[in-house]
Parts: sequence; structure tokens; C-alpha cells
Amino acid sequence: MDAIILQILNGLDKGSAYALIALGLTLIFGTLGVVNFAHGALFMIGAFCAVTLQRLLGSSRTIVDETQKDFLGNPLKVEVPYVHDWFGPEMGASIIAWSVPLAILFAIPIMMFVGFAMERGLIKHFYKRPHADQILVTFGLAIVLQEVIKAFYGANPIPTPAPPALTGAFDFGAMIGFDPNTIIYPYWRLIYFAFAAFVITAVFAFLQFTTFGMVVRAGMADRETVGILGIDIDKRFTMMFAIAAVVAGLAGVMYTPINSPNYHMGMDFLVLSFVVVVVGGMGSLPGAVLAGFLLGILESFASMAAVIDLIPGINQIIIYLVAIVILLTRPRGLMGRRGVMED
Amino acid sequence: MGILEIKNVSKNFGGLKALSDVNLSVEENSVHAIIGPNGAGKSTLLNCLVGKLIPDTGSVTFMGQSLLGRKPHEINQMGVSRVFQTPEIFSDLTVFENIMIPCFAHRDGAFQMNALAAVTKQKDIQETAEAILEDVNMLDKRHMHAAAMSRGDKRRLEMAMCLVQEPKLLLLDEPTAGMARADTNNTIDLLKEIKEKRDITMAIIEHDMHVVFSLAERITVLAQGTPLVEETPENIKGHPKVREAYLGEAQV
Amino acid sequence: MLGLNKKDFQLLLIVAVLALLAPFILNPFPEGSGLAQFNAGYPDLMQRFVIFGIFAIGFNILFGLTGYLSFGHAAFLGVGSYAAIWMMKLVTLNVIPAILMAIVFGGLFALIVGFVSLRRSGIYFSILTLAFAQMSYALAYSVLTPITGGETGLQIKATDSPILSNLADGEIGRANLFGMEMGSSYLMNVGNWLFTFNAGYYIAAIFMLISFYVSIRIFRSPFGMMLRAVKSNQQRMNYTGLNSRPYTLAAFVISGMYAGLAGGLMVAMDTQVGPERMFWTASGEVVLMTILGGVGTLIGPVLGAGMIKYMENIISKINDNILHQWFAFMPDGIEDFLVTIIHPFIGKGWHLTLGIVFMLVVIFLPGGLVEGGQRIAGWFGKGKKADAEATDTDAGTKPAE
Amino acid sequence: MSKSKLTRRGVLKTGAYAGAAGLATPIIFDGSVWADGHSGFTNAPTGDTVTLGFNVPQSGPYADEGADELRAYELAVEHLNGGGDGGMIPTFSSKTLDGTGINGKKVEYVTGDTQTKSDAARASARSMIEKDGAIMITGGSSSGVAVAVQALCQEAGIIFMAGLTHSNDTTGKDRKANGFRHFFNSYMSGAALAPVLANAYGKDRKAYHLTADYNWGYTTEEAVVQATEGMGWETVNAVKTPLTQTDFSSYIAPVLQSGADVLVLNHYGGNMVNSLTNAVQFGLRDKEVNGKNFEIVVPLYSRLMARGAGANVKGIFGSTNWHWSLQDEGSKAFVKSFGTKYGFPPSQAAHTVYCQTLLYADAVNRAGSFNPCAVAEALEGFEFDGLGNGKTLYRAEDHQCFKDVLVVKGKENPTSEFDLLEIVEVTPVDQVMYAPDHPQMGGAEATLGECNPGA
Repeated sequence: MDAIILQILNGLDKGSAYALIALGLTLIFGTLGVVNFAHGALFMIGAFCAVTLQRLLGSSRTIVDETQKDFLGNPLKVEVPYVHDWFGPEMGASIIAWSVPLAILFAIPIMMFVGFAMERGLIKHFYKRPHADQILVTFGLAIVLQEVIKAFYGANPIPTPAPPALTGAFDFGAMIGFDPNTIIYPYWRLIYFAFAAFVITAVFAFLQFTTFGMVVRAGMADRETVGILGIDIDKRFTMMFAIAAVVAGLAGVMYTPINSPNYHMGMDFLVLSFVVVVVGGMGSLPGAVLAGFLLGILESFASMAAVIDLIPGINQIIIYLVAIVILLTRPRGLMGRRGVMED
Repeated sequence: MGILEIKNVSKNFGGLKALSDVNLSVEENSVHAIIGPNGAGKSTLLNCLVGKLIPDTGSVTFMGQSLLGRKPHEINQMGVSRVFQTPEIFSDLTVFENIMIPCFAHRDGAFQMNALAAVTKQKDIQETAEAILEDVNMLDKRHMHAAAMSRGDKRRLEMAMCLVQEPKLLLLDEPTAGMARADTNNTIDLLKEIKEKRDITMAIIEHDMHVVFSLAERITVLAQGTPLVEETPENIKGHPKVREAYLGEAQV
Repeated sequence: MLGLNKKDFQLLLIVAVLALLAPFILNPFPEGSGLAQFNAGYPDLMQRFVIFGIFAIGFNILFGLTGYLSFGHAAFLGVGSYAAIWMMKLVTLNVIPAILMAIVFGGLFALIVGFVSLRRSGIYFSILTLAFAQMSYALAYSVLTPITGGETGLQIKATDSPILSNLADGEIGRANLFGMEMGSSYLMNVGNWLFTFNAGYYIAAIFMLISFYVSIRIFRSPFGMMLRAVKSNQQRMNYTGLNSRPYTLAAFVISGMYAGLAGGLMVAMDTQVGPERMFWTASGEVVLMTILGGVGTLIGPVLGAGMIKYMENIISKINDNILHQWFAFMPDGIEDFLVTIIHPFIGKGWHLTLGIVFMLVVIFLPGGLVEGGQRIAGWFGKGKKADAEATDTDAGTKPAE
Repeated sequence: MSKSKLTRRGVLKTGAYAGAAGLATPIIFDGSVWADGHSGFTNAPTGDTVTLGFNVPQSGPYADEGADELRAYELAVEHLNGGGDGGMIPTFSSKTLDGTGINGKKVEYVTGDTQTKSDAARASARSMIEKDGAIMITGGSSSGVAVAVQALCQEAGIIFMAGLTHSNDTTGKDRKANGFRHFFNSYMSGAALAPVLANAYGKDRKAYHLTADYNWGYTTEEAVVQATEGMGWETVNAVKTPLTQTDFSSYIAPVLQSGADVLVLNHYGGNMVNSLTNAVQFGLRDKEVNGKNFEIVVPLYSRLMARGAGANVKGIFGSTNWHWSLQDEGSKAFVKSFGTKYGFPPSQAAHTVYCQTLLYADAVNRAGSFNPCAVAEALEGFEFDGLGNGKTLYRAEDHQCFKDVLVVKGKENPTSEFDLLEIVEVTPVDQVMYAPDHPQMGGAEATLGECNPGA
């Protein structure tokens, strides 16, 4: 039982990441109808916002310490971050340590800008182009973005830990009445889950309760009619794209302490997020979220040792297997709308 | 016994009754119009005939054979062709190809693995296609992309595509919808001409009474999923039930 | 001629001549010159050009004609490869049976995947094919290691003794065609130029020409017209008494067989298989090749395949050293400046260049490289226009929405 | 390849192509590659230069490792051609290298991108052989690539000097007469680690393995399981994880419930970074199980990857082929040479490829020929010293180097981003020795085959 609960937690956690990425993707792909292969790159750029902020906060002056030697036997050069100078070593260190949460504020304007620039500069011209062209241009863009990041940060993963106060794990099992030491769960992962839930709720509320959201939803349903009403739907779609970029970016920022980011993390998630969106059903935001959590949980269960012993290799294919079963039993995924990307 | 027999057909969508207990018989070589206000179930009925929808209850037989459970292409191969409200043609293909495709379907059936044969070598198909294009005065447009044609031309093309298959029953879903009066008249003339030249049965769904009374030999009035009256055009004018259906009870 | 109209026959002839003379055309620069770096006329790359050309031609029969975008085509290539190498390990080192096996298995696997996936259309179909391919990849990499060799793949080893080949004890078998080894080449020195005529390349090129020819026939056949009808309006197709499922399935299987053939040829030319041949990026690559060249055009996919493989194999091998050699004649400052400017786009930066090319092509040449060719031909006036027009077809195979 | 076959083939070809010979001066040759017919082996250098092929990952997850290898190669070429401070040439026990290139020919090189995919790696290697006339191929950062390229070189008649490849298979079941490995392997990791672990953590331990689900993972798991069980440990469970996995939470979380008190992560590269980060996140290291501190072990360490895991590596045991903090003369010379040129210390990948280049050059000099068979003969059974790992043997039976293995531990207080590991023990070579037909190495069936000079 505790093993199951543990895997449900893991599943929710993985699901949060899938759901967040899929949510952004489905705004662009499921509703604007643009096959956006650069969406993974947005996730990656978000993660590198955290890395960049960490570097910025850690920018330093160099002093030479004669008492220590470096690997060549020369006096050791010690980097002293400016924040240490300004706020004292302790305060300075903790500011750097909090770079990931701080990066949320840092990433929002950046991702807004990236999304805005991408839509206005490129995607806008491709709404009416065939999907094939959209694939080629967004894939090209994804590669370019990825290579630019690689040129600046290298190919290796870069550690971006959570603040010390939020690292470590606690005994979740004991809290809900299990034996101690059975269900241990890291703080940061629960924070990630809560954060994802918050962002998802915020996006839904935004689309549900604001006039902006209503117009966008109407536009998704019937773009021409809204256009006839004299509402500039294009401008709203640009905003929508920016929001999708922010959602993907924030998912990336918060993900960095879980796995050290590297330049191709976006591609790793790209295929998976397409699967999630399609399994959720094209054009359905709740579908994408639901599918994200469903696949996350099933993936977690499939990785249990007992399950793998029973069906070797199941952990390798579970997501795709589930996708096939769902798409064969439900023609438009879990909650898909008729006629979206069906031809 | 008509060529098309519809017996006790009902169809529900969720809680909504689209068709309830429809009985209809279309005589061979007649023109039968189905009229009725919006939402009367005309389109649903048509969709039940061509295999797009399967009725919940009842039976549909065409020339003595049941149509239920058959796929659209099978029904077409039995001799039922359909013209859509907005012309459904192969817009990415040329006019000539648009005509050739039904020619192949008529000659080779629902599927033929002829991947190495050349279209240009199929003389019989080419000739038939050219002949029918000449019939509809489109021979000069044969290399045009179908998408580039006017709406009226698309309509005529679609009609021609249906006719090369020599259907026994032609279903027309508002063939003059959105047309100017002149075009409507042309269409009426075209349909009359077709009727004269061939042994063909037509079932027309139509709003435009001018079209209905110009063509139809029998008229069925459908309202709220049920046939109210089936009569000749002469008798249908002024029929109280029809007025009721169209204008509402308050007027009676 | 060969059942083709004049234009198509001309196109086939041009492609055949290009393929035949590829060792000359791809080696325009003399040995030892700075630009020799750009020469692509060596066996491996020439083989890859035609093999990926075949793969893309086959993919285009499905995607270009029916509009069904498969995102798992690499799986058929992989299955074909595995079938071919097992044939060589167990039965004979002659490449023909191996290639036939590859086609059969590629087709069979496509039949299974297609039968299931074609129940859906649009993006749902794409994801189904993707899922099958990713499962094949994941399993081949891990639990199927006994059959696939896992990460390290399969090669022909000294311990393999195919029943129909007489190998000396401990001799490592080599792929051959009735005794002619795929690796054997004939070298020709003309002045400073060195041209390589490789047996394997010509065998692959013959397969490519056959594939290309068959693809033209399919494009011009009633079957091909039906496939375009599927793409254009499936509803009308069904109401015209045509069953679209067998048509799409046949197209899927044919393109799966093309992929299998490509996989078999890969093994014939270079006797090894690794599972990453089936990874989604490999499936994505053929999609990109086709779009880059021009969806639905006859020659486009081949051009796209050539372009991507050229970048991958030539640009990635240019390093700073070579740049310095190129610009050595310039003053030091300018030399260093130029090297610094170009550095990000070469060597390890070849991906960046590729990405930029993708974007430029799709922005400025909406019809792919074929459109570029047409425009160039257009500048050269009417005399040469016919060639380029032949690449696109008058039968309305423009990329459609 | 027997000689008779060579001749027969030669005759066959001459006949077959005689008709086309009118155009110019044709060279007719056999085998898969270019050759000067007279020297009897592939790509025999004719001018005053010789070309080596450096085939490293330049894109994909191991691009940084590849970049470091490339730096070391460039350094080695510089040293072979008499440039720089000579690096390890002066400390190398064999004294044939004198700064005049290899066998009197100046060394040139070409580079390529393996993308860490066997297809791409072979394409790149083939272009080096066919287009650039490379006489030797070296590099790589994974066993899949090493095995694939090694097989290619065997077919082509080229020497392959493996780069970073740790799987037993490279010199085990997939060993080839033309291929040589300086790097250590899974078996050696297990054999070196087990005693140190037993010493540090006690003999009564229960281990839980997470293993990357592919060949290298299997061999490493097997090696570590056997070695630690030999010390008295018990293996509670071994779970395979997909290569493409990025979040290992669902594999890590159940570890505590299994009653295990040691977690062994048979992961490399990005997998290792992520699984280790996740394991530390789940607080495994703060736990006590069976009355003992819970411990984590990473059998194969790489400093570059350790950097990705950040502070999580602190105190975690693993093994490595070489580390820049070694204090022997060879290592010091190499670190100085590399560090002066590039500003940071070399990685183990850089070290192994540098050694391989020198070893190849020296073997050619000693053999007096570039003929792969002569070179192989010179390398087989070659004993040397001064390349940073102490006394080393290139064993004739499987072309594997036998040398001391380093057991390292993540450093508690690193002074720089390069100073992440500290050496715990230098396991003497005798302890990691095994028979060439060891079951983990493909058993009696594994064979080098015959040396192939190509042509």
C-alpha cells in the first residue's frame, strides 16, 4: 500500500511536468493549430533562465589566494561573488542559493518576450501554411535555440539546486498514518506539484473568467466569426502564445532542481508532450492536463520492480502503449474536439 | 414496392429525437422531394441512407437489399450517389481528374491495386470522362484546379461526378442552396435534362419551393422527425398540415 | 518510354545520368585543394545519398500523396536492417536475399502498424505511428538485446558462418553481390582529381533508380490519383464508392517497403545495425527531408535527403584548422576574424547551420528545394525551364494544405 | 585475410575493370577503401604526412566530453610534431617519439562528429577512411559507438584506438584484432571498488542496483554484483531503467522500502547525473537502514558528469581511469601541458585519448611501419610506464590495457569546479586482472579474429 501511494506521488509529480508542458503546447497546437516543435525549446529556455540568474547572481570578482595552489601549482584564484561583497557572505550565499525561486520572476518577462517575438516574428506567418511547413520551421527554430544555448553553456548538465531550506525530504507517510520511513518524499517535488496545480488553475481561471479568455475561447471555436465581430483575434492569439511560452518556461524553471538542465532537455520532453496533448485530445485543455497526470502515474507504476519482473521492458514502453490503447478506444483521445487536426 | 423503402426509422442523438418512426417509399424513376422546416430531420434522414449514420431502429432497403450497416462506399457501389449542400469535390485535383475518379470507381469497384498502370493509358476512362465534361460544358476547363472554379461550376462538376457512375438513385441535398435565381433555373433545367436522358430516381431535399414544384413528382413533408404528409405537388399546396408545420400552430 | 510520358522520362533520364556521374559531380574540387573539404564523392556519403533518397521517396508516396504524416517510419527502416543482417549472418552474404528480406519485413511490419494506425487520421494517426516506432526502439535497445544486439547493435563477426557462403575459419564475412564486394572500388586519377567508382554505390544507385521509376509510375497511376483524392477529400471519395482504407494501407505498406529497402541497403553497404536507427529523431529526419525537398514532388525528397546528409557529413567535419588553411592567404587579423565568425557554424555547430537552413528554406522557398530549382531554372530562361518543371508535375502535386 | 585470396581478387578486379582503364592512370585496388597497391594496406601514407581520424561526439549529450577529447588530441598532435612542452613524451617509458611526427611523417588530423550514434559514428569514420585517407581512427564516448567503429575498422583494415568506452564488450565479446582499448572496463571497476566498499561500509551490506537498460549497464551491473557478492554483500534487487529516462523518482522512491542499505547506480552521463541527483533529493543519504548509514555508489565516475550533479557527489564512491590530481611524473606533465594550453585540468577522457595517440605513434615507430598488422604486433604484449597509470600492459589476447584503477570519492570541500573527486585508493593492477576468457568477457567464444591490413 505504501509503495502504491509512493508511486502515486511520483506519478503526480511527473504528471505535473507533463501537464504543464502539454498545457502550453495545447494552447498553441491544439487550439491555434500550429504544430510547434519549438515548444520543448521553450521549456529548455525557461530552465536556462534559472541557470542564467544563478550565474548572474554569482557573478564575481577574482582575488588571488597565495596560501592555496591551483592544479598547476600557481596561486589559487578565488571567485568572490559581488553579492557577498554587498550583502555579506552569509546573506550573499543565501541569495545565490535562492536563485531558482527568484528565477520565476526573472523568467516571466523573458518568456513573455520570447513567446511574443516568436509569434510576431515567425509563427504568425505560418498560420495559413501547411502543417508540413510549420514542422520544418519550428524544428529549425528549436535546433537554433538549442545550439545557441549549447554555445553559451556547453552540453553538460548544469547543477541548479533548490535553496537549502527546500532541499531534503520529509516523512510523508508518517503524516498520513503509515509507519515511519516508508513514504519519504522530497520537499521540492511537492512544491513542484503545488506550483503546477497553481499555474494550471490560473490558466483555466484566466480563460474562463476574463473577457480576454472568453474571446480567445470563442476564437478557438470559430476564428472567422470572431473576426467578423471586429475583434482583433490575432492580437489575442499573440498573447496566448506568450502565455503558453510563460507556462512552458515556468515549468522549466521549477524543474531545474529536480534534474540538472542541459541544452537538449527540450527535445527529450518534446515527443512526450506531443503524446500527452494528443492522448488528452486535440483542442482540449482539461484533456491535456488529465492525460499528463494519467501518463505520469502509469509510468510510475510501470517502473516498480514487481511490475518489471512480471512484464520485462514494460517501463520502456508504457507511455506509448497506453497512448495506442487510448487512441484506439477513444478516437479523439480523452476529451478531444471533433475536427481539430483530424485531416 | 419502391426502389428505396424506409420503414420505421428512428434516430436519437442523446436525448434529442432527430427521427421518429419514419416511413417513406421512393418509386423507381420518380423525383421525390423531401421538404420541411429547419431541424425537421431531413439531413439526418439523408445521412441514414448513405451510411454516414446508422438508425437506432427500423430498416432501409434499396432495390430489396438492406442498407443498414453498410459503409458509404458500399452503398454508392450499389447505385446511390449523393450531391452535397456545399459541393464536395477534390479541390486539389484538376477538373478532369475529378471526373476520372468516379469513372474508375464505376469500372474497378471500391478498391483496385493498379499502382503501375498509367492514367493516360486508360482510354475508356478518358473517353467517358471527356464525354461527360462535354455534356456539362466543361471540356475547356479540364486542366483547371477544381478549387479555382466558381461555385456554380463546382456544383455542376459534382453532379457530373455523380452521373458518370450511372447511379440508380441520386440524392440531392439542397442542390440550389445559395444560388442566384438564374443559376437555380439552370440547375433545374440540368436536372430535368438528366431525368429525360436516363433511367434515374432522384430524392431531393430542398428549401426552395420553386425548385420542388418544378421537379418533384411526389413530395414528403417532414416535421420534427416525422413525415406529416406524402402527396403530389398539386395536392401539397395549401395542405393544412404543411402550413401548420411551416408556420406554427398559432397561424392555424 | 518505359510507360512514362516525355517529361517524366526526361526527369528519370536526368536522375539516372546524375546518379551515374555522381562520382564526378560530387568531387568537383581537386585533391589537396582547400575546397576538397566540400567534395562528397566518396563511397560512404554517395551510398547514404541514394539510400536516404530511397527512404524519402517512399515516405513521400505516403505523405506527399495521401497527406498521412507518419512519425514512425524509421521503425520500418530499422526492421528492414535487422532482417537483412540476420539474413547475412545466417544464410548468405549475398546482398540480394538480404535486401529482399528487408523489403518483406519492412512491408510486413508496416502492414501491422498501418492496419492499426490507419483507423485514425490526422495528428492521431501521427502519434500512433510514433508510439509504435518508439516502442520498437525502446525494446530493441533493451529487452530485445538477444535479437537486436541492444546498444552495440549487430555486426558480422568472425564466428558467423552463413550456410550458403564458404568462409575460411575465422574469416569475417563481407557483403557481396555474387562475389563482388560492396566495398570494392575503382579509382581514377585525372590530373589532380581523384574519382572513386564504388560497386556498392552503383548497386544502391540502381535500386534508387528503380525506386524512383516505380514512384513515378505510382504518381501517374490511377492508384496514385486515388491517393491524392484521399488527401483532397476523403468524404467525397467514400461517397464516390471508393474505399479509402485499402488505398491508404497499400500506400503505407509500399512506403514501409521502401523504408525496408533503404534499411536493407544500409546493411548491405555497411554491415551493422544499431537501434538508434529507429529513434524518433530518425523518423523526424525523413519527414524533414521530404518537406525540405518539397512534399508531393517527385524529385524533392531526394534533394532534401541529399541536403541533410551533406550537412551532416561535410559541414560537421570542417574544423578551425581547416578554416585557418582556407584563410591563410589573408592578413592574420582578418584571418582570425573570419575564423571566429564562421566557427559557430561548422564542426560541432553543424546543427545550427542545419536549423538555419530549415528556416530559410521554409520562409523563402515555400515549395521546398524544388521550388528553388524552379526559380533558378526560371532565371536561365525558357530553354531550361522544362527540366525543372518536370520535377514538379502538371498533375497537381503541389504541396497542399 | 589470406594472401591467395588477395591475389585472386586482384586478378578478378583487373579483368573486370580493364575496359574502363583508358581514360587516365587508374589505380585498381581491393578492400573497402583507398590504398596504395604497393604497400599492401589501407591508406598507406605516401607523402611526408600521415592523417589520423579523431572521431568524437560533438553534438548530443556527450559533446563536452568529446570537446575535451578533441583538445587532448590536438595537444598530442602538437607534441608528436615537436611542438609545446612534449607533455608525456619525456615521461613515457618508450623513447621512440622524438618530435618528428610518426615514423618521420608529420602528423595531420581530421575530425568528425559521432553524435553518440553508431550509424553517425560509422559514417564519420568511413568518410575519414575513404575521403581523408586516415590511417587510424580513434575516439568516442560510449561503448555502442566504440563497438560499431571498431568493427568497421576491422573490416576496413584500419587501427582503432578506442576512446572512452567502459563496457566489457569492447575488449570482451566484441573484441577485434584491429581494435585497442586503453580505458578500463566494468570488470575492473567492480574488482577495484568491492574491497574499498567492503572496507568502508562493512561486509554485511544489502545492495540495490539501478541499471541503465543496455549493454554497458548489464556488464557493469554484473561486474559489480559479482565483485561485491564476493565480499559478502547481498544483492536485494536490480532494476533496469530506460536510457531515455530523465526523472528517476519512481525508481529511487521504492529503494528505502526494499531493506537495502546501499544503492548502486549503474548509470553514466546524463542518466548518472539525474539518478544521483534524484537519490540525494529523496534523502537516501540521510537515512539509516539496518542500523547503518545508507550509502550510494557510482561505479563509473566522470569528472565532467560529476560536475552536472553538483554537490550531490560529495562522499560518493566510484572508480575512474585517471584523475588529474595524480602525482606521478607522467600525470603531472600531462596536466601541466594541458592546463597551460587550455586553462583547466584534463578529464579522464582527455587523458585516455592522449595516451592512445602516443601509444599508437610509438607502436608505429617501433614497428617501423604503418601497416596495421605490424602496429598491432607492436602493441600486443607491450609493457610501458610513464603515462599516468603506472606500469601498464597492453595484453595480446584481448587488446585491453591492464593498469592500476583509481577508486575515488566525491570531495567534501572542492576548491574549484574541477576539484570534485579525491582519490581514495589506487587499486593495484593485479587485483583487477582477469583471464582473457573470463565469462564476463564473452567466455571462450570471444576471439580477436585475424588482423586485417585491408587492401
